[in-house]
Formats: sequence, structure tokens, C-alpha cells
Amino acid sequence: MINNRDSQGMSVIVKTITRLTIGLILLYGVYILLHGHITPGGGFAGGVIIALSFIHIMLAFGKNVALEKLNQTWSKIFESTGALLFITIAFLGFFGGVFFNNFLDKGEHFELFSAGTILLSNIAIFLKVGAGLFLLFVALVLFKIGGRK
Amino acid sequence: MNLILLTIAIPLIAGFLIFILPKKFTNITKFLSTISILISFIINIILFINTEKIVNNYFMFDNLSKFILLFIGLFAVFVIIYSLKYIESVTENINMYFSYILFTVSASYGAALANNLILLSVFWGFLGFTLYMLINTNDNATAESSKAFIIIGATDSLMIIGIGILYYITSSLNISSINISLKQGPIFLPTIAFLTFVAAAFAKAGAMPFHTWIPDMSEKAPIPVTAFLPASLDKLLGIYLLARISISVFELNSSMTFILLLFGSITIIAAVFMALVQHDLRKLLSYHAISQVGYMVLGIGTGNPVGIAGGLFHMLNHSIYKSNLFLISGSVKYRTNTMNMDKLGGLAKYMPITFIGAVIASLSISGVPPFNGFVSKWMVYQGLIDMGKAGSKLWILWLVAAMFGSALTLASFMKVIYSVFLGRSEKKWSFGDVNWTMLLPIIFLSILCVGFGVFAFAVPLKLFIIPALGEIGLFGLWNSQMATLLMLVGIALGFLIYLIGNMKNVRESDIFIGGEEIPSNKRVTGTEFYDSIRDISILDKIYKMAEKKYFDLYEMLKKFTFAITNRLRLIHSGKLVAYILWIFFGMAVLFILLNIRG
Amino acid sequence: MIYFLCFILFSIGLYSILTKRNLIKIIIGISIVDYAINLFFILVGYRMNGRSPILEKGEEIERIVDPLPQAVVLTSIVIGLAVTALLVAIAIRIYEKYGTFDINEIKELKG
Amino acid sequence: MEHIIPLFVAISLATAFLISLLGSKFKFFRTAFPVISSAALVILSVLSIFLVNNNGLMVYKMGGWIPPIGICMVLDGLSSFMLLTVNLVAFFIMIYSINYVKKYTDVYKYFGLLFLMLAGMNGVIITGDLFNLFVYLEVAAVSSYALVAFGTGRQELEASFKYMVMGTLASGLILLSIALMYSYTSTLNMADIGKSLANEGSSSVIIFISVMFIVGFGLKAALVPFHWWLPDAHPSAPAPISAMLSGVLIKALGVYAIIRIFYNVIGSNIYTSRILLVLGTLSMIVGVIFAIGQYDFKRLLAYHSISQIGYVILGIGLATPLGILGGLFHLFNHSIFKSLLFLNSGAVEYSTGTRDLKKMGGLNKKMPVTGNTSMIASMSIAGIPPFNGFWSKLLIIIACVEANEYIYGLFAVIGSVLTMASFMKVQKYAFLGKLKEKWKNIEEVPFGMKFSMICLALICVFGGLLLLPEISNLLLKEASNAVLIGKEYVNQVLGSV
Repeated sequence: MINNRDSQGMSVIVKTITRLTIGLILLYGVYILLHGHITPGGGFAGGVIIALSFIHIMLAFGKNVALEKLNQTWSKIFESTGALLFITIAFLGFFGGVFFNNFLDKGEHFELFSAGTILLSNIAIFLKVGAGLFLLFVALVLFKIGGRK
Repeated sequence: MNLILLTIAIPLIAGFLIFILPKKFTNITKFLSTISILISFIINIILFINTEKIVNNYFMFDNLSKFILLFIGLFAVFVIIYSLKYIESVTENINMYFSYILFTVSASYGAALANNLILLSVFWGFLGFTLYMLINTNDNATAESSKAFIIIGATDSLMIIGIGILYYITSSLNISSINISLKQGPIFLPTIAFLTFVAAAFAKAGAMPFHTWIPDMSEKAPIPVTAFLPASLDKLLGIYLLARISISVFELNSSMTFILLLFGSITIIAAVFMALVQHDLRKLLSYHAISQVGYMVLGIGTGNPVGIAGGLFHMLNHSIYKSNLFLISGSVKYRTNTMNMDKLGGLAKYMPITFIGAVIASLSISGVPPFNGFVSKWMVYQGLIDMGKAGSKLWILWLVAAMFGSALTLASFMKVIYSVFLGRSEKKWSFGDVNWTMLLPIIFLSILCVGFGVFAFAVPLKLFIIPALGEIGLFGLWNSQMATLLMLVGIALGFLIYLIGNMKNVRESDIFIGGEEIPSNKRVTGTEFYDSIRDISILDKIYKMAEKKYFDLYEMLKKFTFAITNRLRLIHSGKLVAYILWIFFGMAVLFILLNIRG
Repeated sequence: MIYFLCFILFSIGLYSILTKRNLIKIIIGISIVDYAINLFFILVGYRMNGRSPILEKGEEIERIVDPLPQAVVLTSIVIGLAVTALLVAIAIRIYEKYGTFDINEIKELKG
Repeated sequence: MEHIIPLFVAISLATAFLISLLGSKFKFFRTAFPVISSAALVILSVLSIFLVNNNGLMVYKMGGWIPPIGICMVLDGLSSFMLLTVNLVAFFIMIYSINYVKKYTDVYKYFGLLFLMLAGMNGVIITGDLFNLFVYLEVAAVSSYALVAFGTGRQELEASFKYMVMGTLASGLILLSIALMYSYTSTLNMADIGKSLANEGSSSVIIFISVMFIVGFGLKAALVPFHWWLPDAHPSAPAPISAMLSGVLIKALGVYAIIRIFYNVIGSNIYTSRILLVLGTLSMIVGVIFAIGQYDFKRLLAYHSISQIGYVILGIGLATPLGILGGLFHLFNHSIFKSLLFLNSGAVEYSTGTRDLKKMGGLNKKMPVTGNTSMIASMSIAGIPPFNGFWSKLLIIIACVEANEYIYGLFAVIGSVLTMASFMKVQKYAFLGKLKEKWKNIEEVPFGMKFSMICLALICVFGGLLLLPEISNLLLKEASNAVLIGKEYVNQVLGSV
């Protein structure tokens, strides 16, 4: 797992704290994401928080560790998949007659599984935003002046 | 009606076919273009003989346009036949050349027949494009072709404003149904419209101040192109348009007439002076092509029937002898590969038929009876005199200008004949006359020169000009047939006397100058003699200014534009801050403007 | 009154764009301008003593602030994020090529 | 059938992400797939024209929500006309790009961004919501920023940065005016805004909003004096992208938005029309004067875009039926011939590696297709009959005279002559004349590039036929009617809900 004594990254204190909080941040992100349709938040906010958790790892432990967890190829795939998923949901609206139609059962108010396709859309947005933000950060961090791979 | 469409369509379709044909099939190209031109020419003849008058929304086929149509076809036939052999010495891309010639023919038919103003401007503009492409047959002619095209295109665009104004005033686009008098009523807009049309016609025909493209392009473009476009076709069309608008579309007032007469006279005199000092044969011819336009403009500017008939007839004659002259110069170039008159000389011995053609054409252009140029110039003079009788004050000025120009024309053609065909050359030539396809048009055109002069009233005026204008009161007729007969008798008698007297003792002798034999390294060229004109100091200054292109509208505007551009480009400095400040400045101005007015 | 603060913020951003020569400072200026506009949009939908536009059980919809500007501004922020990221990426690349962050020395394109 | 309306955005977005997902692995997604997808968009655009012709204005309610509460998409004559223009040009550019972009790494990103830009443009054209318009505009603009910098050379990056700073400022102004508009009318639906503006009457806020809209969209449309980014950005982008930017982006983002907002939403008044007239004429003349001194092929073309946009704005600013018809027709024509010219410049760059006109010469001998198509395009832009540019300029000039604005007509003629002069210069330096020694061994470009150039050239040649009554009733008349109805748009949109 994540090794404290790795030479890269910040001091031991930071690493330890990070290791403790990282799960919580991730969990909080998921919470925000899933309750997007009933409380403030949603796919974008959740995605940002989850991306931040990975960025957090990168800051504390150096880029190699973070990229082991989620490397660029996968984030790219996640990003595109998210967008495609979103469009697919919109297309599925044609089942209800109209583009973007909320064709699923709306369910009970203020329940977790309600509001039809909104939750699915949120998840799609989360994929797009989370992976996109992470990629952005990685792209800016990995860039070296004068040296292109 | 169908025949009209057919005659426009045949060259067009043939042109397209040739355009997409692979380059190597040159024989098919030549065959196809000759055949299509011949067919359309035959259609034109049939139309000319059979059809009286067709006027509809798109085309107008009346007596004026039908003889223009006939002669466009005729010149097209000559040029195609001449080009068959000649063009191989100029370019490899024969397909392009022939297809653009065919496009040109088609568009000219269209322009001559169009009744709809939009249709007219389409064909008119397209002609500029084909001219551009045809000049570009020569690789070195890019600058000249651009110049020609820009001048013509600019005036075309001006004409569009004129069309817009006509449409705005009369809400009609048909030439046949528009008739605006400049003599009464609101004249500001119609005058502008008229002037734009005049500009378009002048640019096409090559009258001053839009003439500068002709001398430039004629130096570089292939000879058949020069013979076809500026010398004959553009004259036909330009003067056709001028005649059309000043006879049927607008009713001219005295100031418009004055403008026409003024530009006509200036064109005659200035261009002929430029021609006098040229050393390049083609440039000389092209300056004459400009100068002669002056007569046509003068003729139409007189506004009386004789003058207009003279102008139109002169247009016809000019097309004949000037394309003949250009073709002759092409033959000379084809054989000797030079156009510099200082280097030519003594060609009469080697190219006798060409020489005879040249003499006839030169005498025609100089207005020597009994050739055709004389008749039409005579009619233009009569038109001017008529104007004087009708009360115009300045007629004597125009008349003097015209006659003076005619005299100078004769002078400069003396120089041509002497220095090209007579005299002595630097080199010894060793060739015969040119190929028959190149001779045929020259012979035929020379015959036309003589025929139209001798039988002026019997054939061309009766068949072409008078029907086009309606009945005109001709007076002071010059009985050309009788005079010719007498002249011929005189020449024959003289020849007889000469034969009888000198039959036995013809001798060849050396040329003497001042009593001494000329050494072989020293020779008298025709051009040097004419350089003495430059010794007059005022003329010398004017010539120098002309050579620096101070009188060239195009060059001056070009310099002006580039000066502005180079200043303005400094604004685009590459500084982001400056850009953003400009944006906010623009925003502030807009805000103030809208706040004040809204 | 509070709109005036937006205007001040906007002016600060604009000042930064116009007078700073460092690319990064220009980017920061652009972000400030963006935020000023976003703030203005939020304020447009604000109402005094309003409550958050969240539907909760048993509460009526009265006196909530206008939720539309908030949704809109969220989108606008995302766009701003994308633009800023791209700007930074390109600024880094420019530094690689030109060796400077000074905007006045980056003027190859002119005329 | 009205279900095709959202597809314009959805298909292009889906294509963009599919390409970015799979493009690095499968060659199909870098070559054939973009072409197929944009062909589908072209077919849909043609369908939409017939749809509009049959049904009139159509409103598509996203997710079934009724506007003004929900977001709607509006398809009318103007939209379908613009859609056809955009997608047609995009289609040819896709074909052209397949060969052209081989020199770049990460080709799939190129196509992904291109489709993202297309999605943005289609969205701007089809949306009925002011804020959505802004979002789509930003989608298109951001991808265009990235595409301008795609070559990552010195000049590309510089141009992209400057473009981005100015573009972001413009977007900020647009957003600010949207915010003001929202505070004034409490709605973002364009039709609804029009309705409440009609009720409220005009005030100084509207003037402020109008100014900022003109500046914002005018910057996207590159009107003088807001044009500074264009001559840097357009030449720096890869040639197909320049074609896309000059051909359609500035029109979809700038001109279309100006037309829609000032004619259909705010409602035209004499002052805004006059400002458009002046700005159009200014762009027309200043653009061409800048252009005539250029020796960089693409920079010259870029300045001409400014000038030609001036014609479009002039025609539209006249606000007469003929003027608007001419302006819209010129918009279409310009997108065709300017794209063609940029593709020509790309072909020249592809074969010779230079953009400097002085270094070229006689290329017609070695690259006949490029040479002849560029000749046709030059003649079109110069307004030589019978090519398409002539017809639209004719309409604009006649409309100027008809509207009693002779001076503007004269300026249009002067601009046209200068345009012609500068394209004569291009032909003279690049394609005509003697072939230079160092270009002895160059070759004509590959088939795909030739194909798109020839097709565009054919459209240039036969473009005038669009004015035939049968076709123009279907396309141009429908489009100009959509502008001419003015505020009636509001009633039609709200009425069809």
C-alpha cells in the first residue's frame, strides 16, 4: 500500500495525516455525489472532491504513488466514458419520447433512489469531472520545461 | 430564341470539354475549337439573315446587337485559325488557351445579346476573367494581367452601382424598357449611373483614363489574344455598350456629351503622341488601339445620326484593321522573334504577302482613301461639323483634334512600314512567309479593309450600320467607288508608263546618305527619326512623366494604397495591452454613440 | 451598493490584465474578472434575508433566493476553470519556447 | 421528425468523446469515423431544411419541460441555414484533415477537439436559451483556443494565448450582459426575454446590454475594432482549422448570435442597425487594406475574413429584405470560398512547407488542382461572375442603393476592388508565373485533400444557382424571413409551446 518511508513526497506527518483522511475525503465525495438530487452538491462537486483526494495523495506522496492508484490512461478512459454515459442517458430519453426525458420512475421525494435519471447523470458527470480534473493536474505537474517525451 | 441560346452554348460547352480534356490531345482540342466556332459563326449568319428582332426578359436581338454578334463570330474564326499554328510557339498548355478563347467568345455573345442588366454584368465580368487567364498564357505576364483585370474589374463593380441605381429609379432591369432623360427631372442619380456605365465601356474599349492596361498587356500577351481582345472584341463590346446606353437607355444632356467629346479628343491626341515614340511594334500598335477609340467615342458623343453611324462604323473598321495589324506583328514575331523596330527591317522581301497586308492595314488606320478607315473617319468629321451647325461652340476644337490625330497616325505608320518591312536590317534573314493558317486571316482581313472602304455605302453601312440606327441623313457623300476607280486607273496608267519607260534598265543601287554610301555597320532606323519629337522640351517632360506612370490611374492608386497599408500595419504591433485598450476604446465609443442617439 | 463592489473587483482584474506583464498575473486578472461577473450574477438572484433554495420537507417555497443564477454560475465557474487550465498550460508552453513570461516580449505576430 | 433537433449537438458530442476514448487505439476512429459522423450531420441539416419548410418554426422541449421553465431548442429558417453551412464545411474539412494531420502526433485529440467545436457551434445555432448560447459558445471557443495551439510552435502558442485572453474578456462581457438581462427580465429563455422586453419598453439598461453584446459577439465575429485576435489566430492554426475558424466559427459565434439577439430578441431599431452598418463598412475597408500588404498567405486570408464579415454585417445592418438576403447569402458563400482558400494554403504548405508568398511561384504547374481551385476561390471572393461571391456582393450593393445608402454601396465596391487586387497578388506570386527552381520536385497533395478542394470549388462555381427561385425559397428566403419577422419570433416560439 502506501509506504510512509518513501523518499519522495512530504514529511511523515503529512503522509500519516493524509493516509488517515484520504478515505474520509473519498467517502465524502461519494456522499455528495449520490445525494446530488436531494441536497446541494451533485456530480460536479462530488467529482471535484474525489479528484482532490487523488491530488492529495500526489501532493503528499509524490506523483508515482498517485499514478499507481489511477494512471493517465485510465483517467482518460473514465473521462470519455463519463461524457459518453451522459449522452447515452440523454439519448435514452427518447424512450420517454423526448431527448433528455427523465424516463425512469421518479420515486418518492427525498429518497436516495428517486428523481429518475438524475442520479445516473450525476454519476456520469462525476466520472467526467473527477477524471478530467485529475488529468488536468497531472498534465500541469508532469510537464517539464524543455523535455517532452 | 433557341438559336440564340445555341450560339452562346456551343462555345461554352466546347470550352468545358476542352478544359477537362487531358493535355496531350492537342489535335482534338484544335479540331473541337475550330468546329465549334465555325458552327456558332454559321448560326450567327443564319440569325443575321433570317431573324428580325427578338426582345424578351433575358435577351435582346435587334439590328444593333446582331451585327456585333456577326463580327464577334467572324473575328473568333480568324483568331482560332491563326492560333492553330502560332500558339504552339507560346505555351505548352494549349487546352487552357483554347478553352478560354471559347469561353470568351461565348461570354461576348452573351454580353452583346443581353437585355437583362444583371445578365449583362455577368457576361461582362466573366470576360474580364477570361482576359486575365488568356494574358496569363504567357508565364511572364502576371503583373500585366493583374493590372488589366483590376482595371476592368473595378469599372465592372462600378457598373453594378449603376445597375442598382437604374433598378432603384425604374424598378426594371431590362435594357429595352429603360429610358431615362438626363435633360429634365432629377438628374443626379441618373448621371452617376450613366457615368458608371461609361467607365465600364471605356475600360473595356480602352479609352482614357482607363487605357493603361492595353499597352502593358500587349507587350507580354500572346499575339492572337491581343488581336482578339483589346484590338477587336473589347472594342466591339465597349463601344456597343456605349452606343447602347447613350442612344437607347439614356437621353444625353450637353454636359454628358461634352464629357464624351473631351475624353474622346484627349484619347486621340495623347495616345497617338505616345505611339509616335515607341520602339516596340506591339506597344505602338496598342497605343494606336487606344487612340482610335477616341474617334469612336467622338462619333457617339456627337449625338447626331451621322456621327453615331461613323463611330460604330469606325469601331467595325478598327477591329478589322487593328486585328490585322496585330496578327501581322505576330507573324513578324513568329519569324524573327523580336518586336523591337530598331532590330527589324527589310522584311518585305521575305514576307511579301504579310507586307502587302501591312500596307493596306496601315493606310486604313491612317485614314487614307479608299480604305475603310477613311470612310468612317470622314463620317465622324461630318458628325462634328453637324454639331457645329446645330449650335455647339467647341466643335472646331474636337474636329482639329481628330484631324491632327489622323495625321500623326499616318506619320507613325510610315515609321512602322519603313522600319519593319523596308529599310535594312541588322541581320540577314532566311525564311519565307508564314504558314497558310496564319496567312489566311491576314489576307481575308486585308480584303475586308479594301472592300469596306470601296463599297462602304453598298455593303457595310447598308447592311450593318444603318439598320442598327434607323435611317440617317447622309450628306456630302464621297463617292467611293468612283474615286477608287479613278485612282486605280491612275495607278494603272502610271504603272504602264513606268513599265514602258524602264522595262529594260532596272538597276539595283546602294543607298546613299548625304552623297556617301552607308557603311554596313551604320544604318538608319525609322525609330530614331521619330525620337526628334522628344526634343521639344514640353513634350519631353510629358513623356518622362508618362514613363514614370504619373498619368496611370492604376499605378498611382496602387502606390497610395500601399502607403496607407504600411502605415496602418504599425497599429498591429503585437502588444496584447494595446489590443485590449482598442477593444475598450471601441466599446466606449459605441456606448457614447448609443447613449446620445438612443 | 453591493454591485459597486463587483465593479471594483472587475476593475482590479482589468487593471491586472492591462498593466501586468507577467503571463501568470494576466491569467489571475482574467480569473478575477470572471469571478466579479459570477459574483454579480449571484447577487442578481439574491434577495435580502432569503434562505437557500433547497426544497425541504414541510417548508414552503416562499422567500428563497433565486436558484437559477446559482445553477448558471456553477456552469460559468466550470467554464472558467477550463479556460484557466488551458491558459496556464499554454503559458507554461510559452515559457518553454520563449524563455520568458513577459507579455511584451512575446510579439512575433504583428503587421 | 422533430427529434432530429437535439441530434445536432448530441451526435457531435458523442463523436467527440468516442474519438477521444477509442481514437488512440483504433485507426478507424481517426480516419473514417469523423467523416461518417459529419456526413450524418450534413444529411440531418438538409432534412432540417425541409422540416422547417413544411412546419415553420419548431420548438423542441428538452426533457419535456415547457419553456420558459425548461430549456428549449428552436429550429427556424435561419438556424437550418446556418446548420447547413456549418456542417457542410465541416464535412469537407474532415475529409481534408485525414491526410493533412498525419504530421501531428495525437491525431485523435485533433478530431476530438474539432467535433467538440462543431458541437459548440451547432449548439449556438440551435439553442433557444440565452445562457445555453453562452455555454455552447464557450465550448466552441475553448476548443478553438486549443486547436489554434495544436501545432505548439512559438507562434501558435502566442496566437492562442492572445486569442484566449481577448476571447475570455469577450465571453465575460457576454456573461455580464446576460446577467443584466436576467436581472431586467427575470428569464433566460430568448423568446421570453423578447416578450418581457416588449412589455417593459426600452431603457438605458438595454443600451448598456446592447453595447456589450455588440462588443462581445463582435469580437467573436472579428469586427473592426475588435478583430485583433483573428489575424494572429487564424494563420497559426493548422490549415483545416483555419478554414473552420474563418469559414464558420466567426459566423456561428458572432454573426449568427448578433442577428438572433438584435433582430429577434431585442428587436431591431434604427440605431443598432446604423452601428452595424458602420462597423460592417469599417471592417470591410480596414480588413482589406490590412490584407493587401501581406505576404504571408494565411495572414492575408485571415484579414480578408475580417473584410468579408464586414460585407455580411453591412448586408444585415441594412435591415431590408434584399440586404438581409444578400448578407446571409454572402455568409454562406464566404464560408465556402474562404474555407477553400485556407485549404489551398494548407495544400501549398503541405507540399512546399512555406506560407510566404514571395517564396512560391508557378505552383500551378506542379499542383494543378490546388492552383485551379484557388483561382476559382479567388475569383469568388473578388466577386467575379459567374462565381458565387459575385451574386451575394451584387445583392448587397443593389440593396445599399435601394436603401438610399449610396456611400456604403461605394465602399462595398471599393472593398471589392481591393479584394480583387490582393487576390490577383496571391495568384501572381503563388500560382502563376514561372516555376521556381526549388519547387521542381514537389507533388500534388493526396486524394482526400484534392477531393474536398474540388467539391468546394464546384460549390463556388454553381453557388449562384442558390438564387434560383425554387432553391432560394427553400433555403435563403426561409432564412431571411426568419430574420425579417423580427419580434414575431417571440410569438412564434411561445405560441408553438
